[in-house]
Amino acid sequence: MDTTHPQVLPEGSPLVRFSGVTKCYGPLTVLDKLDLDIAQNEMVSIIGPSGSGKTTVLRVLMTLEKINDGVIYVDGEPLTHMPKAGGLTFATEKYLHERRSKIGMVFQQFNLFPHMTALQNCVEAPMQVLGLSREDAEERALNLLELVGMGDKKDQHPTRLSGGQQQRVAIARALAMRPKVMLLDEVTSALDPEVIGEVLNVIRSLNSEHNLTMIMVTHQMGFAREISDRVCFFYEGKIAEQGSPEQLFGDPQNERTKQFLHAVLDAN
Amino acid sequence: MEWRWEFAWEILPRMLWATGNTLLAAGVGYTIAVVLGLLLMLGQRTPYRLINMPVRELVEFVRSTPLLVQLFFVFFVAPQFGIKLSAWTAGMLTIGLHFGTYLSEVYRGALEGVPKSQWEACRALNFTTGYTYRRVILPQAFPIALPGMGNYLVGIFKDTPLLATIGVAELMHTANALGAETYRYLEPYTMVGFIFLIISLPTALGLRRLEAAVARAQGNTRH
Amino acid sequence: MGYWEFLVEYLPKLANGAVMTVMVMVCATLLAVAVSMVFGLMRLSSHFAIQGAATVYIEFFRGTSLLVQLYWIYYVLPLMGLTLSPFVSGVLALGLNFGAYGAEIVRGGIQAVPRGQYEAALALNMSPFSRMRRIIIPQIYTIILPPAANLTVELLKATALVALITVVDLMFVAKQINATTWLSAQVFGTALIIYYAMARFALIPFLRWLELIAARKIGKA
Amino acid sequence: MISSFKTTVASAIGGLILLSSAHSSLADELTDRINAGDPIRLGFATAIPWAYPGDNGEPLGFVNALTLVVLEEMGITNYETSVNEWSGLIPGLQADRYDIITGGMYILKSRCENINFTDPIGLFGDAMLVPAGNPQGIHNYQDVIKTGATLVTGAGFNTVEAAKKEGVPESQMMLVAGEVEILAAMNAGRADVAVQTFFGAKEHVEKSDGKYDVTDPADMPEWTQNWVGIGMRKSDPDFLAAFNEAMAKVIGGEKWMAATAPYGYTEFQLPGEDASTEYACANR
Repeated sequence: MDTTHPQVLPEGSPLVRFSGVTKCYGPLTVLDKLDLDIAQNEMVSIIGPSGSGKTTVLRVLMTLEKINDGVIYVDGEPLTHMPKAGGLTFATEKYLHERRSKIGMVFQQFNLFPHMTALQNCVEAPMQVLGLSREDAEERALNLLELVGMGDKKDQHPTRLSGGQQQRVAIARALAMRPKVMLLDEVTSALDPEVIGEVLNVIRSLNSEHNLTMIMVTHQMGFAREISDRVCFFYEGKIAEQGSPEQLFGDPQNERTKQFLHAVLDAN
Repeated sequence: MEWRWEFAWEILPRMLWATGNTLLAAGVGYTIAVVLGLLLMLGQRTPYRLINMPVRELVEFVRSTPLLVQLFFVFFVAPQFGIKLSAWTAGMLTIGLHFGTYLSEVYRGALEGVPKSQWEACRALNFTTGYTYRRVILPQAFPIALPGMGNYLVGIFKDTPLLATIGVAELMHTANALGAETYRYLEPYTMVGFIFLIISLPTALGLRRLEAAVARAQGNTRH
Repeated sequence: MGYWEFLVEYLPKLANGAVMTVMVMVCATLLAVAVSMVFGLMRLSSHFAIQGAATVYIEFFRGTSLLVQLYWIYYVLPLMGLTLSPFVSGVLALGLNFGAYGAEIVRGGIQAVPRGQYEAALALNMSPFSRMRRIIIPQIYTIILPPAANLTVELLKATALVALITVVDLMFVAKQINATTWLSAQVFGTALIIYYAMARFALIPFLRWLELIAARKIGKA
Repeated sequence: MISSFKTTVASAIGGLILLSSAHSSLADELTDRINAGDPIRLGFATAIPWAYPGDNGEPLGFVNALTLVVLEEMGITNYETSVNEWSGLIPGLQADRYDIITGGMYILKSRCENINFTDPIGLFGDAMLVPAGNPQGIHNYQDVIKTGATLVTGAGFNTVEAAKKEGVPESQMMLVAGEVEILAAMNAGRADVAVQTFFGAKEHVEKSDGKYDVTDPADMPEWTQNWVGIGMRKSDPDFLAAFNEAMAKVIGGEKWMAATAPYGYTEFQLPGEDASTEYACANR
């Protein structure tokens, strides 16, 4: 039972709030009392060395992993926990199921369903989870496939698609759920260099034209700088430094940030 | 001793009738194995140690001991505990359990063969567990399980002759009886061999085709 | 008769049978390994006749039942003038049958060695024979040992069939004790436990140890 | 020089061949082998009290016991045993896996076509093994047909032929591997009645503490009364003759009766003066 965290956040609070979130794998602490707010329509990039906990931020928010301590709020109400007798207790699967659709995620390895076509991949969840009719779900899916430039490949199975095409379908699949917040987990890391651009273009247009709230873990420093409202630099499970892209890339204050940026920018 | 065609021709009807029994035994035994295998697999996957440990041990034990000894055990021991089973029932249950343990491993391997990331994708799309199994995991696990399931279908067919030792009147039993009656073993045993070959070769070939067809239908030339 | 008295009286006899089971098992395994290697390599031959012969052999022995093969060797071969002792008949049937399955494992193992390894060996101008012996075969051990281990456990179980052709193995002794004492639960239960112990605590650890050695040789462990 | 050497060798080899063939024509192969000091191999199945193996494979049962008496009379004390399924006894003999069948086989026409039998060692009948009190009132094959009961017997037993001749439909018959499996099938309720030798049935009654009764062998058809002989290969007629000669000296004698008494064999089982294998082969 947790009574240190409120059962609801006051009106006007940010869309997503991490409040003292700790996540351990055995003896290893990957998130260490993390506090992080994401505002409506904000585009936040998370950067940092591997093992710094940046992907874990997305995985715990998607409820793929349970957290050990702290609370994550979405839309003013707790996500990882639920109210009980004046305090908070860990959420049941039923409670999670009622709220998880507010969040969408795109994976590094796409994770498309190989036995379904591109269209079926996008139709499945809206029909099953949101209860849309087939016509509505297909219309929505087709629009999104058009949006990501995959309309003509809607009847292809994933194995027939290139990595970039698969990732664009995966983006459409996540969007079809109309999530309040989109999580992008190193979406270009598994792609060949020549197709990275097509995926970035999709994200770029989503950001500029559709005003989505997005949290993006990325190694594409240039892209993060171009597109983000805010950039967080993670180090050892904590935010070592955050700020606007200009500030973080142009005038980093933290030693770790400087070292990291040197290393990756030199390599590029 | 020379091969006598007229003798072979004479015993052919009885051999064919017994072949029917062999196929029936294999079919019934396999059906039991498919269902039992599923139960054993689920038993091993439950989070309760009180269930999954004994089931795991049972599967290990049955898998590593000879079917022939198991048949004798059931045949001789069950009556001592007042369990009266016909030779057919005893045989079907034993062979079903034996191959059920194999199939439970096939199922387990197939489920584990579906990448963990598929589970995560389903969670990200907010599918329920039941729906995830039904629409995403099982359709992908099935083609993985199919070759193993096919192998054990042919396997159970080829192990049915062991049922002769406890008096199930299948093909081998009939060949034994014919040999004992006529003192001619060349024709009955050779015919048993060829009948097995004639049935198992096309079956194996058909199963390979089926695997390919399923893989194609799933748009899935597996990585 | 309590179980303890039963064990005191009959365990030595069952143990004698188990020794015969081990002998059948060892001889049959050696034969099966030889058969697997020969037919596995033949199966990969580019020569039509050699490959065809191997395919016929493998499909024949995998397509008919072991018990049928055993009875055929034991009862029918003598009619053609070749009488083999029960032990030799049993070892032969087991070795030939399991060799057919093993040949497919050997073939799969060789095919699983990456194409680049052949090409690299070719680029070093190695002869086909030394390509196989020096480069490919050492690499296949780690690939074929796990499935071969499963097959070996199956072979141990299959040795029980030789009791049906009068080889005095564990199963045969169990049947004999049952015939005179009717202590069926004790005798067949004990036989099952002995088979289980042989597989779980002797054969499988030994095979795992072999796998470990093979992995070490290739620097994977 | 050289050519004369060749001639010598050739004639020597020729002489050897002649010698050996001349030698082998003196007696059959088995006699030769026994004379050379090889052990005689006894083949039998597990059929208590007829013939069955002891813990170390030693030949027990009255057929084995009286065979050993005859062999001793012949001066043969060196023997080995081979324990088989009943239905494998004749093929095993033909495959030269052993030299004589001491399983206690009835001398039947179909068997005579495949192997030789010694003179009869006794006259025996079959009987039905039924649940205690014989609730269905089964005494012979006709009763089996009438009641529709399931009849169990052993594969390769004479009773299979007998039941068929008496008209028992195949659907009512269950064939198992041997005596042991017959009792198991009865215990498991897989069969209502078993048919086997009177001796075998009696043994089973004793083993089952009154769960079963054995019917009167006199209720069985007269023609199923059978003479038992020791089976031998057709290619060993000399050994057969020698065996018969030795047996004639000891049959019914003190040694014979003493050796078989522990298994329940009495003078009533003796074959009788006019019993002959030829008659049995022609009429059974």
